Amino acid sequence: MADLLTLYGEVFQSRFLLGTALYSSPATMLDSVAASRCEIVTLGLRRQNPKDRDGQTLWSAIQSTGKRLLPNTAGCKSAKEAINLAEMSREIFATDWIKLEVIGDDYNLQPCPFGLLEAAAELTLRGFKVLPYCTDDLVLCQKLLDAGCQVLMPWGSPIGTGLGLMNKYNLKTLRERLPHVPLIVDAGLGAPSQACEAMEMGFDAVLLNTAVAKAAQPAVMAQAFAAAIDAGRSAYRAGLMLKRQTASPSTPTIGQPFWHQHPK
Amino acid sequence: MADLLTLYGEVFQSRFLLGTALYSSPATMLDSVAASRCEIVTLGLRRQNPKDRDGQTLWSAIQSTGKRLLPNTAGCKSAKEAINLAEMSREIFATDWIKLEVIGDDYNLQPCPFGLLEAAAELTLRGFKVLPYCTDDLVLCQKLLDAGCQVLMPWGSPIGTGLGLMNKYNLKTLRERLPHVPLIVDAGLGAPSQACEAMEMGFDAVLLNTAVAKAAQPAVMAQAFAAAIDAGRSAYRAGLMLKRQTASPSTPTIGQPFWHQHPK
Amino acid sequence: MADLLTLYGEVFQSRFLLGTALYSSPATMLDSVAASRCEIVTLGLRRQNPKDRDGQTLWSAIQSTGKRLLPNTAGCKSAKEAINLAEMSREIFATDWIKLEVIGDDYNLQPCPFGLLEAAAELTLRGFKVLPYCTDDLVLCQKLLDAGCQVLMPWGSPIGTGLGLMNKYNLKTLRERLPHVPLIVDAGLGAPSQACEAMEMGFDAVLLNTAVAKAAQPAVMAQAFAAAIDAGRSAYRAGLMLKRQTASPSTPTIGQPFWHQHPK
Amino acid sequence: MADLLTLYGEVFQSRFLLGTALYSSPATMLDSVAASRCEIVTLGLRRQNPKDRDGQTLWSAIQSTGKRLLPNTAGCKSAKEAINLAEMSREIFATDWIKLEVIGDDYNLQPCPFGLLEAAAELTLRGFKVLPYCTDDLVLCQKLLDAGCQVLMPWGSPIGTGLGLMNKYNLKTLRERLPHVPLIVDAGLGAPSQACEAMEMGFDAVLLNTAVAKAAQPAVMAQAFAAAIDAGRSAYRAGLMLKRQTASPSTPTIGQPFWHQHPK
Amino acid sequence: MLTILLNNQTISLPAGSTVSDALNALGSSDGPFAVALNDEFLPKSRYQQQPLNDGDTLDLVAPVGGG
Amino acid sequence: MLTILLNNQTISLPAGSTVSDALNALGSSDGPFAVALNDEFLPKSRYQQQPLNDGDTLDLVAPVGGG
Amino acid sequence: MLTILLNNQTISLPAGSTVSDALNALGSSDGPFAVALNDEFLPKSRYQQQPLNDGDTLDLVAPVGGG
Amino acid sequence: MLTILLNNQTISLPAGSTVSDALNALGSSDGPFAVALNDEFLPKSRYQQQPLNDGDTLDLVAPVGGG
Repeated sequence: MADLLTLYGEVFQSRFLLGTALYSSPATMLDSVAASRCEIVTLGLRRQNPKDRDGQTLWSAIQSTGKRLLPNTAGCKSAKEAINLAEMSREIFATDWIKLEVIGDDYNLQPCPFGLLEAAAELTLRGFKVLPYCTDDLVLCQKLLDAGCQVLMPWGSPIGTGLGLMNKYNLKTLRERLPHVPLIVDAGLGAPSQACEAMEMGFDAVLLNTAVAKAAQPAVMAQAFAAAIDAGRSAYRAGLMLKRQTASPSTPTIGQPFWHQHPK
Repeated sequence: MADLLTLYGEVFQSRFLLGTALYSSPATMLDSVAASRCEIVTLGLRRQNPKDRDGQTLWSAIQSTGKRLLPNTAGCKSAKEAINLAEMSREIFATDWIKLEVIGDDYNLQPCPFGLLEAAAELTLRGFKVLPYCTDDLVLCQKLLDAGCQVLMPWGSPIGTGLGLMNKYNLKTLRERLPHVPLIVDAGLGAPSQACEAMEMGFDAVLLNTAVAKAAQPAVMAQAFAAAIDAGRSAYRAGLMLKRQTASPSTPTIGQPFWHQHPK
Repeated sequence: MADLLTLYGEVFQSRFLLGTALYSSPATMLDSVAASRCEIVTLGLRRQNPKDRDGQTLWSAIQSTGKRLLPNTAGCKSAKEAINLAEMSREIFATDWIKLEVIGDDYNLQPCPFGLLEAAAELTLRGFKVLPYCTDDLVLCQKLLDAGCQVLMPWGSPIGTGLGLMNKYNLKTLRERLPHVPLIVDAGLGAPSQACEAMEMGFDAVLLNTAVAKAAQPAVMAQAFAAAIDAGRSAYRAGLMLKRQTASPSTPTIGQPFWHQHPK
Repeated sequence: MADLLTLYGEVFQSRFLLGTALYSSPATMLDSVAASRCEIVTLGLRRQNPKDRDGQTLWSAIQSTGKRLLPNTAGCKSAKEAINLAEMSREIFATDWIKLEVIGDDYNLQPCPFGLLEAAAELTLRGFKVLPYCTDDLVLCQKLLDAGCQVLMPWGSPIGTGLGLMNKYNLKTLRERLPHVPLIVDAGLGAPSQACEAMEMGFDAVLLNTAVAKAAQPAVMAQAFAAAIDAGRSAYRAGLMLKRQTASPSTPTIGQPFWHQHPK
Repeated sequence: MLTILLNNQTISLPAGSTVSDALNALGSSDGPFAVALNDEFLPKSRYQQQPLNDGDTLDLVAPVGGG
Repeated sequence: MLTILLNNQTISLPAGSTVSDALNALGSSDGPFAVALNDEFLPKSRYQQQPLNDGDTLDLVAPVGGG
Repeated sequence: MLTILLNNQTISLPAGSTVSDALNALGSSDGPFAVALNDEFLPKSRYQQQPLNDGDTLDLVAPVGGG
Repeated sequence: MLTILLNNQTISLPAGSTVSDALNALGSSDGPFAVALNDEFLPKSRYQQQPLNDGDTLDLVAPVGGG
């Protein structure tokens, strides 16, 4: 029986969402997207003269993948900015999906709990399907659900750091307390082992960009993340062994040779 | 170009060595071995009446896999015991490969550096190809190489604990200082993410048993480990991004809308 | 020159704030407060018949210490509850200091960022000196400062767990980004080494209760925390050595005996 | 009742052993030794013309402290070198105590298990009281005890790194399995919180040098370590609270105001 | 007669009772305590004038150990 | 004449110009883009009627790679 | 008669028995197994000539799953 | 004449010199130091009798700070 990911009613086989920024060329981006086997790609909007060739080329490349688009509101610092950029996204990309980012600090680029919640509520009212980039704060997450979000995307660590799962306690708490909500770890992952562990913990999917785009060989890294995410998901479903503090032999101890009870 | 593992002159595509103990049935063991895509399986010797049916059945099952056999000396507490058990293995299995275990403590089942080195030296003289189960102690590892071992198998953590890579500092040191020696992390791994990380650190392969055999679904877990090991290897070769302490945006900041320098 | 802690214009020598709950007896509480050398104690308000003897006894004991009182709003789940309990505190204890707690979740007992900020703003307007029990979220912390708080009390980990400093990245970020704000690590500390590390990281003080009250010998533990907090503060001021990845001898290597350059 | 440390029949109040190298001046060393309240100092031997003024000055300074001397065999790479340097120490310092170092690797400066055991056995036969600088390997530690050592000094991490307690699993195992042996954590500690934690884990004492000598203010740091070591010891004896995974309120929940069961 | 909920206990008082009356009925007119009426803080200065209505909730809190 | 700020660049247009006029002046009447006028999203359907005032800000955004 | 310890079980054999005799008595002359006599490996080629002495220990091992 | 290596420095002494002679030549007959001859500890009591041979190595160590 297939193990599928459902987000806002759409069904996906892949649990890997990939960003399209920071690649050395559109061709490398395309190779990486293909190697990742992802079905959803993120992208953004920036001021450009629409006739700008570079922008057009990348956009054509992204379109050519045929993947589901998940536009973001990266860099927005207030609910108002994010709401307006989301509206612009909807018009351009003809999708009501939005990766909602409201940044609260210029240095750690963390989500602003306040602006994020305000924007999520308003966009939900306007018919958007909001996938908020949020912290691992359980209360914020619960309020985002109350505001109508059906998917949450808590950070692992700050964007672009590669520090992985910074606060496993909070992440485990989210998973335990929100067992039926699709939870996607977004941001901060730097290595496939980290993505694998997130999946072993029961997260539903992983979104990343820098760790692939900034690898020495991005497409190979994309494929590695894809395999590690699958592995982590399988392991979660297959039931990990329990950790023990004391050793326990694998090879049986019964019948160990050379141990004698000599006859008296 | 293929990325192959060479151990004592033999070439392998898989970097996953799997144990054959602790499964609920021979059939489960066979399914797990198949799902793991391993090319080497470990097994042991214990006192048995050769007519014993159970032993025969498992042995036939293991033979039927056609995998390369790596017999162990599990449970031996002295060099003498291990040497004699190795000789018995060579006669039965017609192979001079031996996973050399000399246990120094009944509770943590750790390698005894002294007995291990003594046995490794003697077995090498007798023509064995010794793969020693050792600690992560660099000096011990160097002496095992001096004694003729061409492969080393440092522990991640005590057998059967699932605690993973207990001392990453020592493991990194081994990898850096012994760049050309095949290093296989053996024992203590409990989750695919841990195996993946070992491979990302540059280890050549992973050997485990309990984490697969004691999973709720062993064959699925075997496949998950196989994928995670491949992923970690690919990531190592693809060049992981560098970790950073501060955030860095993925989506470009140039052209961010709504930031205005108003005309005066 | 004295190294003093200034909170809302009051000056303290001790950097240890101690709670008064969970002790096996008022006498044990008094011994612990004395051993801690603290100058500030926290306490709470609960429904009681004022004639209740137990309550009176503990309150008399707390009064007898002569310490500065820091009443809390523990257990409040909304800004409104916390504001009203703060008003009741101010009337009873004749102090405008309040440890502001607005709990957002019944299980992890974490601060609610939204209710906390709302209450902090209102209480500041009403003339309170608010010491908010908050998460390690930088944006929340900045908004609490904007609302008028002059001291912040981020959690180490959930109340009563003893898990220590759960998210060192976030805590370091707070310290770096808010260099002039008194920051008190509040909640989750279970061992003096954790309190010591918080102080080494540059936090200004530590507030705890369970780790002392639930120790086998509370007064001894209080003294241990006091010493560890002093040690951590001294170490912070004395300038910790830099960590290195590679070894470096302490005893000089020049003049090592037995190394010869034999004459030719 | 006093909590004293007994090493080879000698009784000490302090659980802090301090090294005398790497200070910017003899005066700074003396200030640090005084501030540390230590009763044992380590020192070494190097090729010198005995008329050398610098050496004489430092030696006079060390002598002037009146502390118990613990000479080391730092830098020795073989049992033979260490044995001969120990003999030279005994003649010069008129003590049969020796901090035995046999280094197995020039880069991580780790103990050589083989040379160390050989030297420890021989020196014990010659009447020395051997305090071996060893790894955290349980089997090595047991063999050192079998060879006659009555005190063990496992490393925290490589000398001079400040990385702290690198392998807590192994250190805990040592403490549990050798409950009656004085165990001194030696090397690698960089901060008082690390020393405090070692003591909380039940280690008997701490030996360090670089973290004090290389602090910006060595004497202040020495005092900080002394306080942290005392704190950790007290906490160990006072019985640390148990860690919990879930929160638990300190302020009582009974009598929480504003929770109503309205009459119907 | 009016019925109020005092610290989650139902008590009955004569019609026209004030908060002071309720406290006196309880025998709690002094000591370290504070009061909230219908979840709003009520300063001590207002106990005497503040009439109670049927169904009012009164919280009476006093110091306890706290963290 | 009126002066607006288009993507942070000052441009001048004839008085009475609409958003459409501004876009035409830029040569950008088609392609994947969207517009905000004075920081509020402006749907494509309104470009033709929407007059511009002196000092208006116009944001014109188009797709880029994003994370 | 001589008594040996075979896999920690005491068994009795006629005086002058060899390792082969002991294995035959057990009915175990073929199959995947190996033998140690008094804790020293004994190659198959020597089973027939190797005499047993009273008090000898014989280990007979066969394959099991292993980690 | 004989040549020895003292603390890795080559020095020449008259034939028949003892360790004492070498130390005297160095001006180091007292103070806190100890000696190894050819990598073996030489107790103070033997300095006077111990002859030196050509090519001997002599280590002279004194206290330094240590960790």
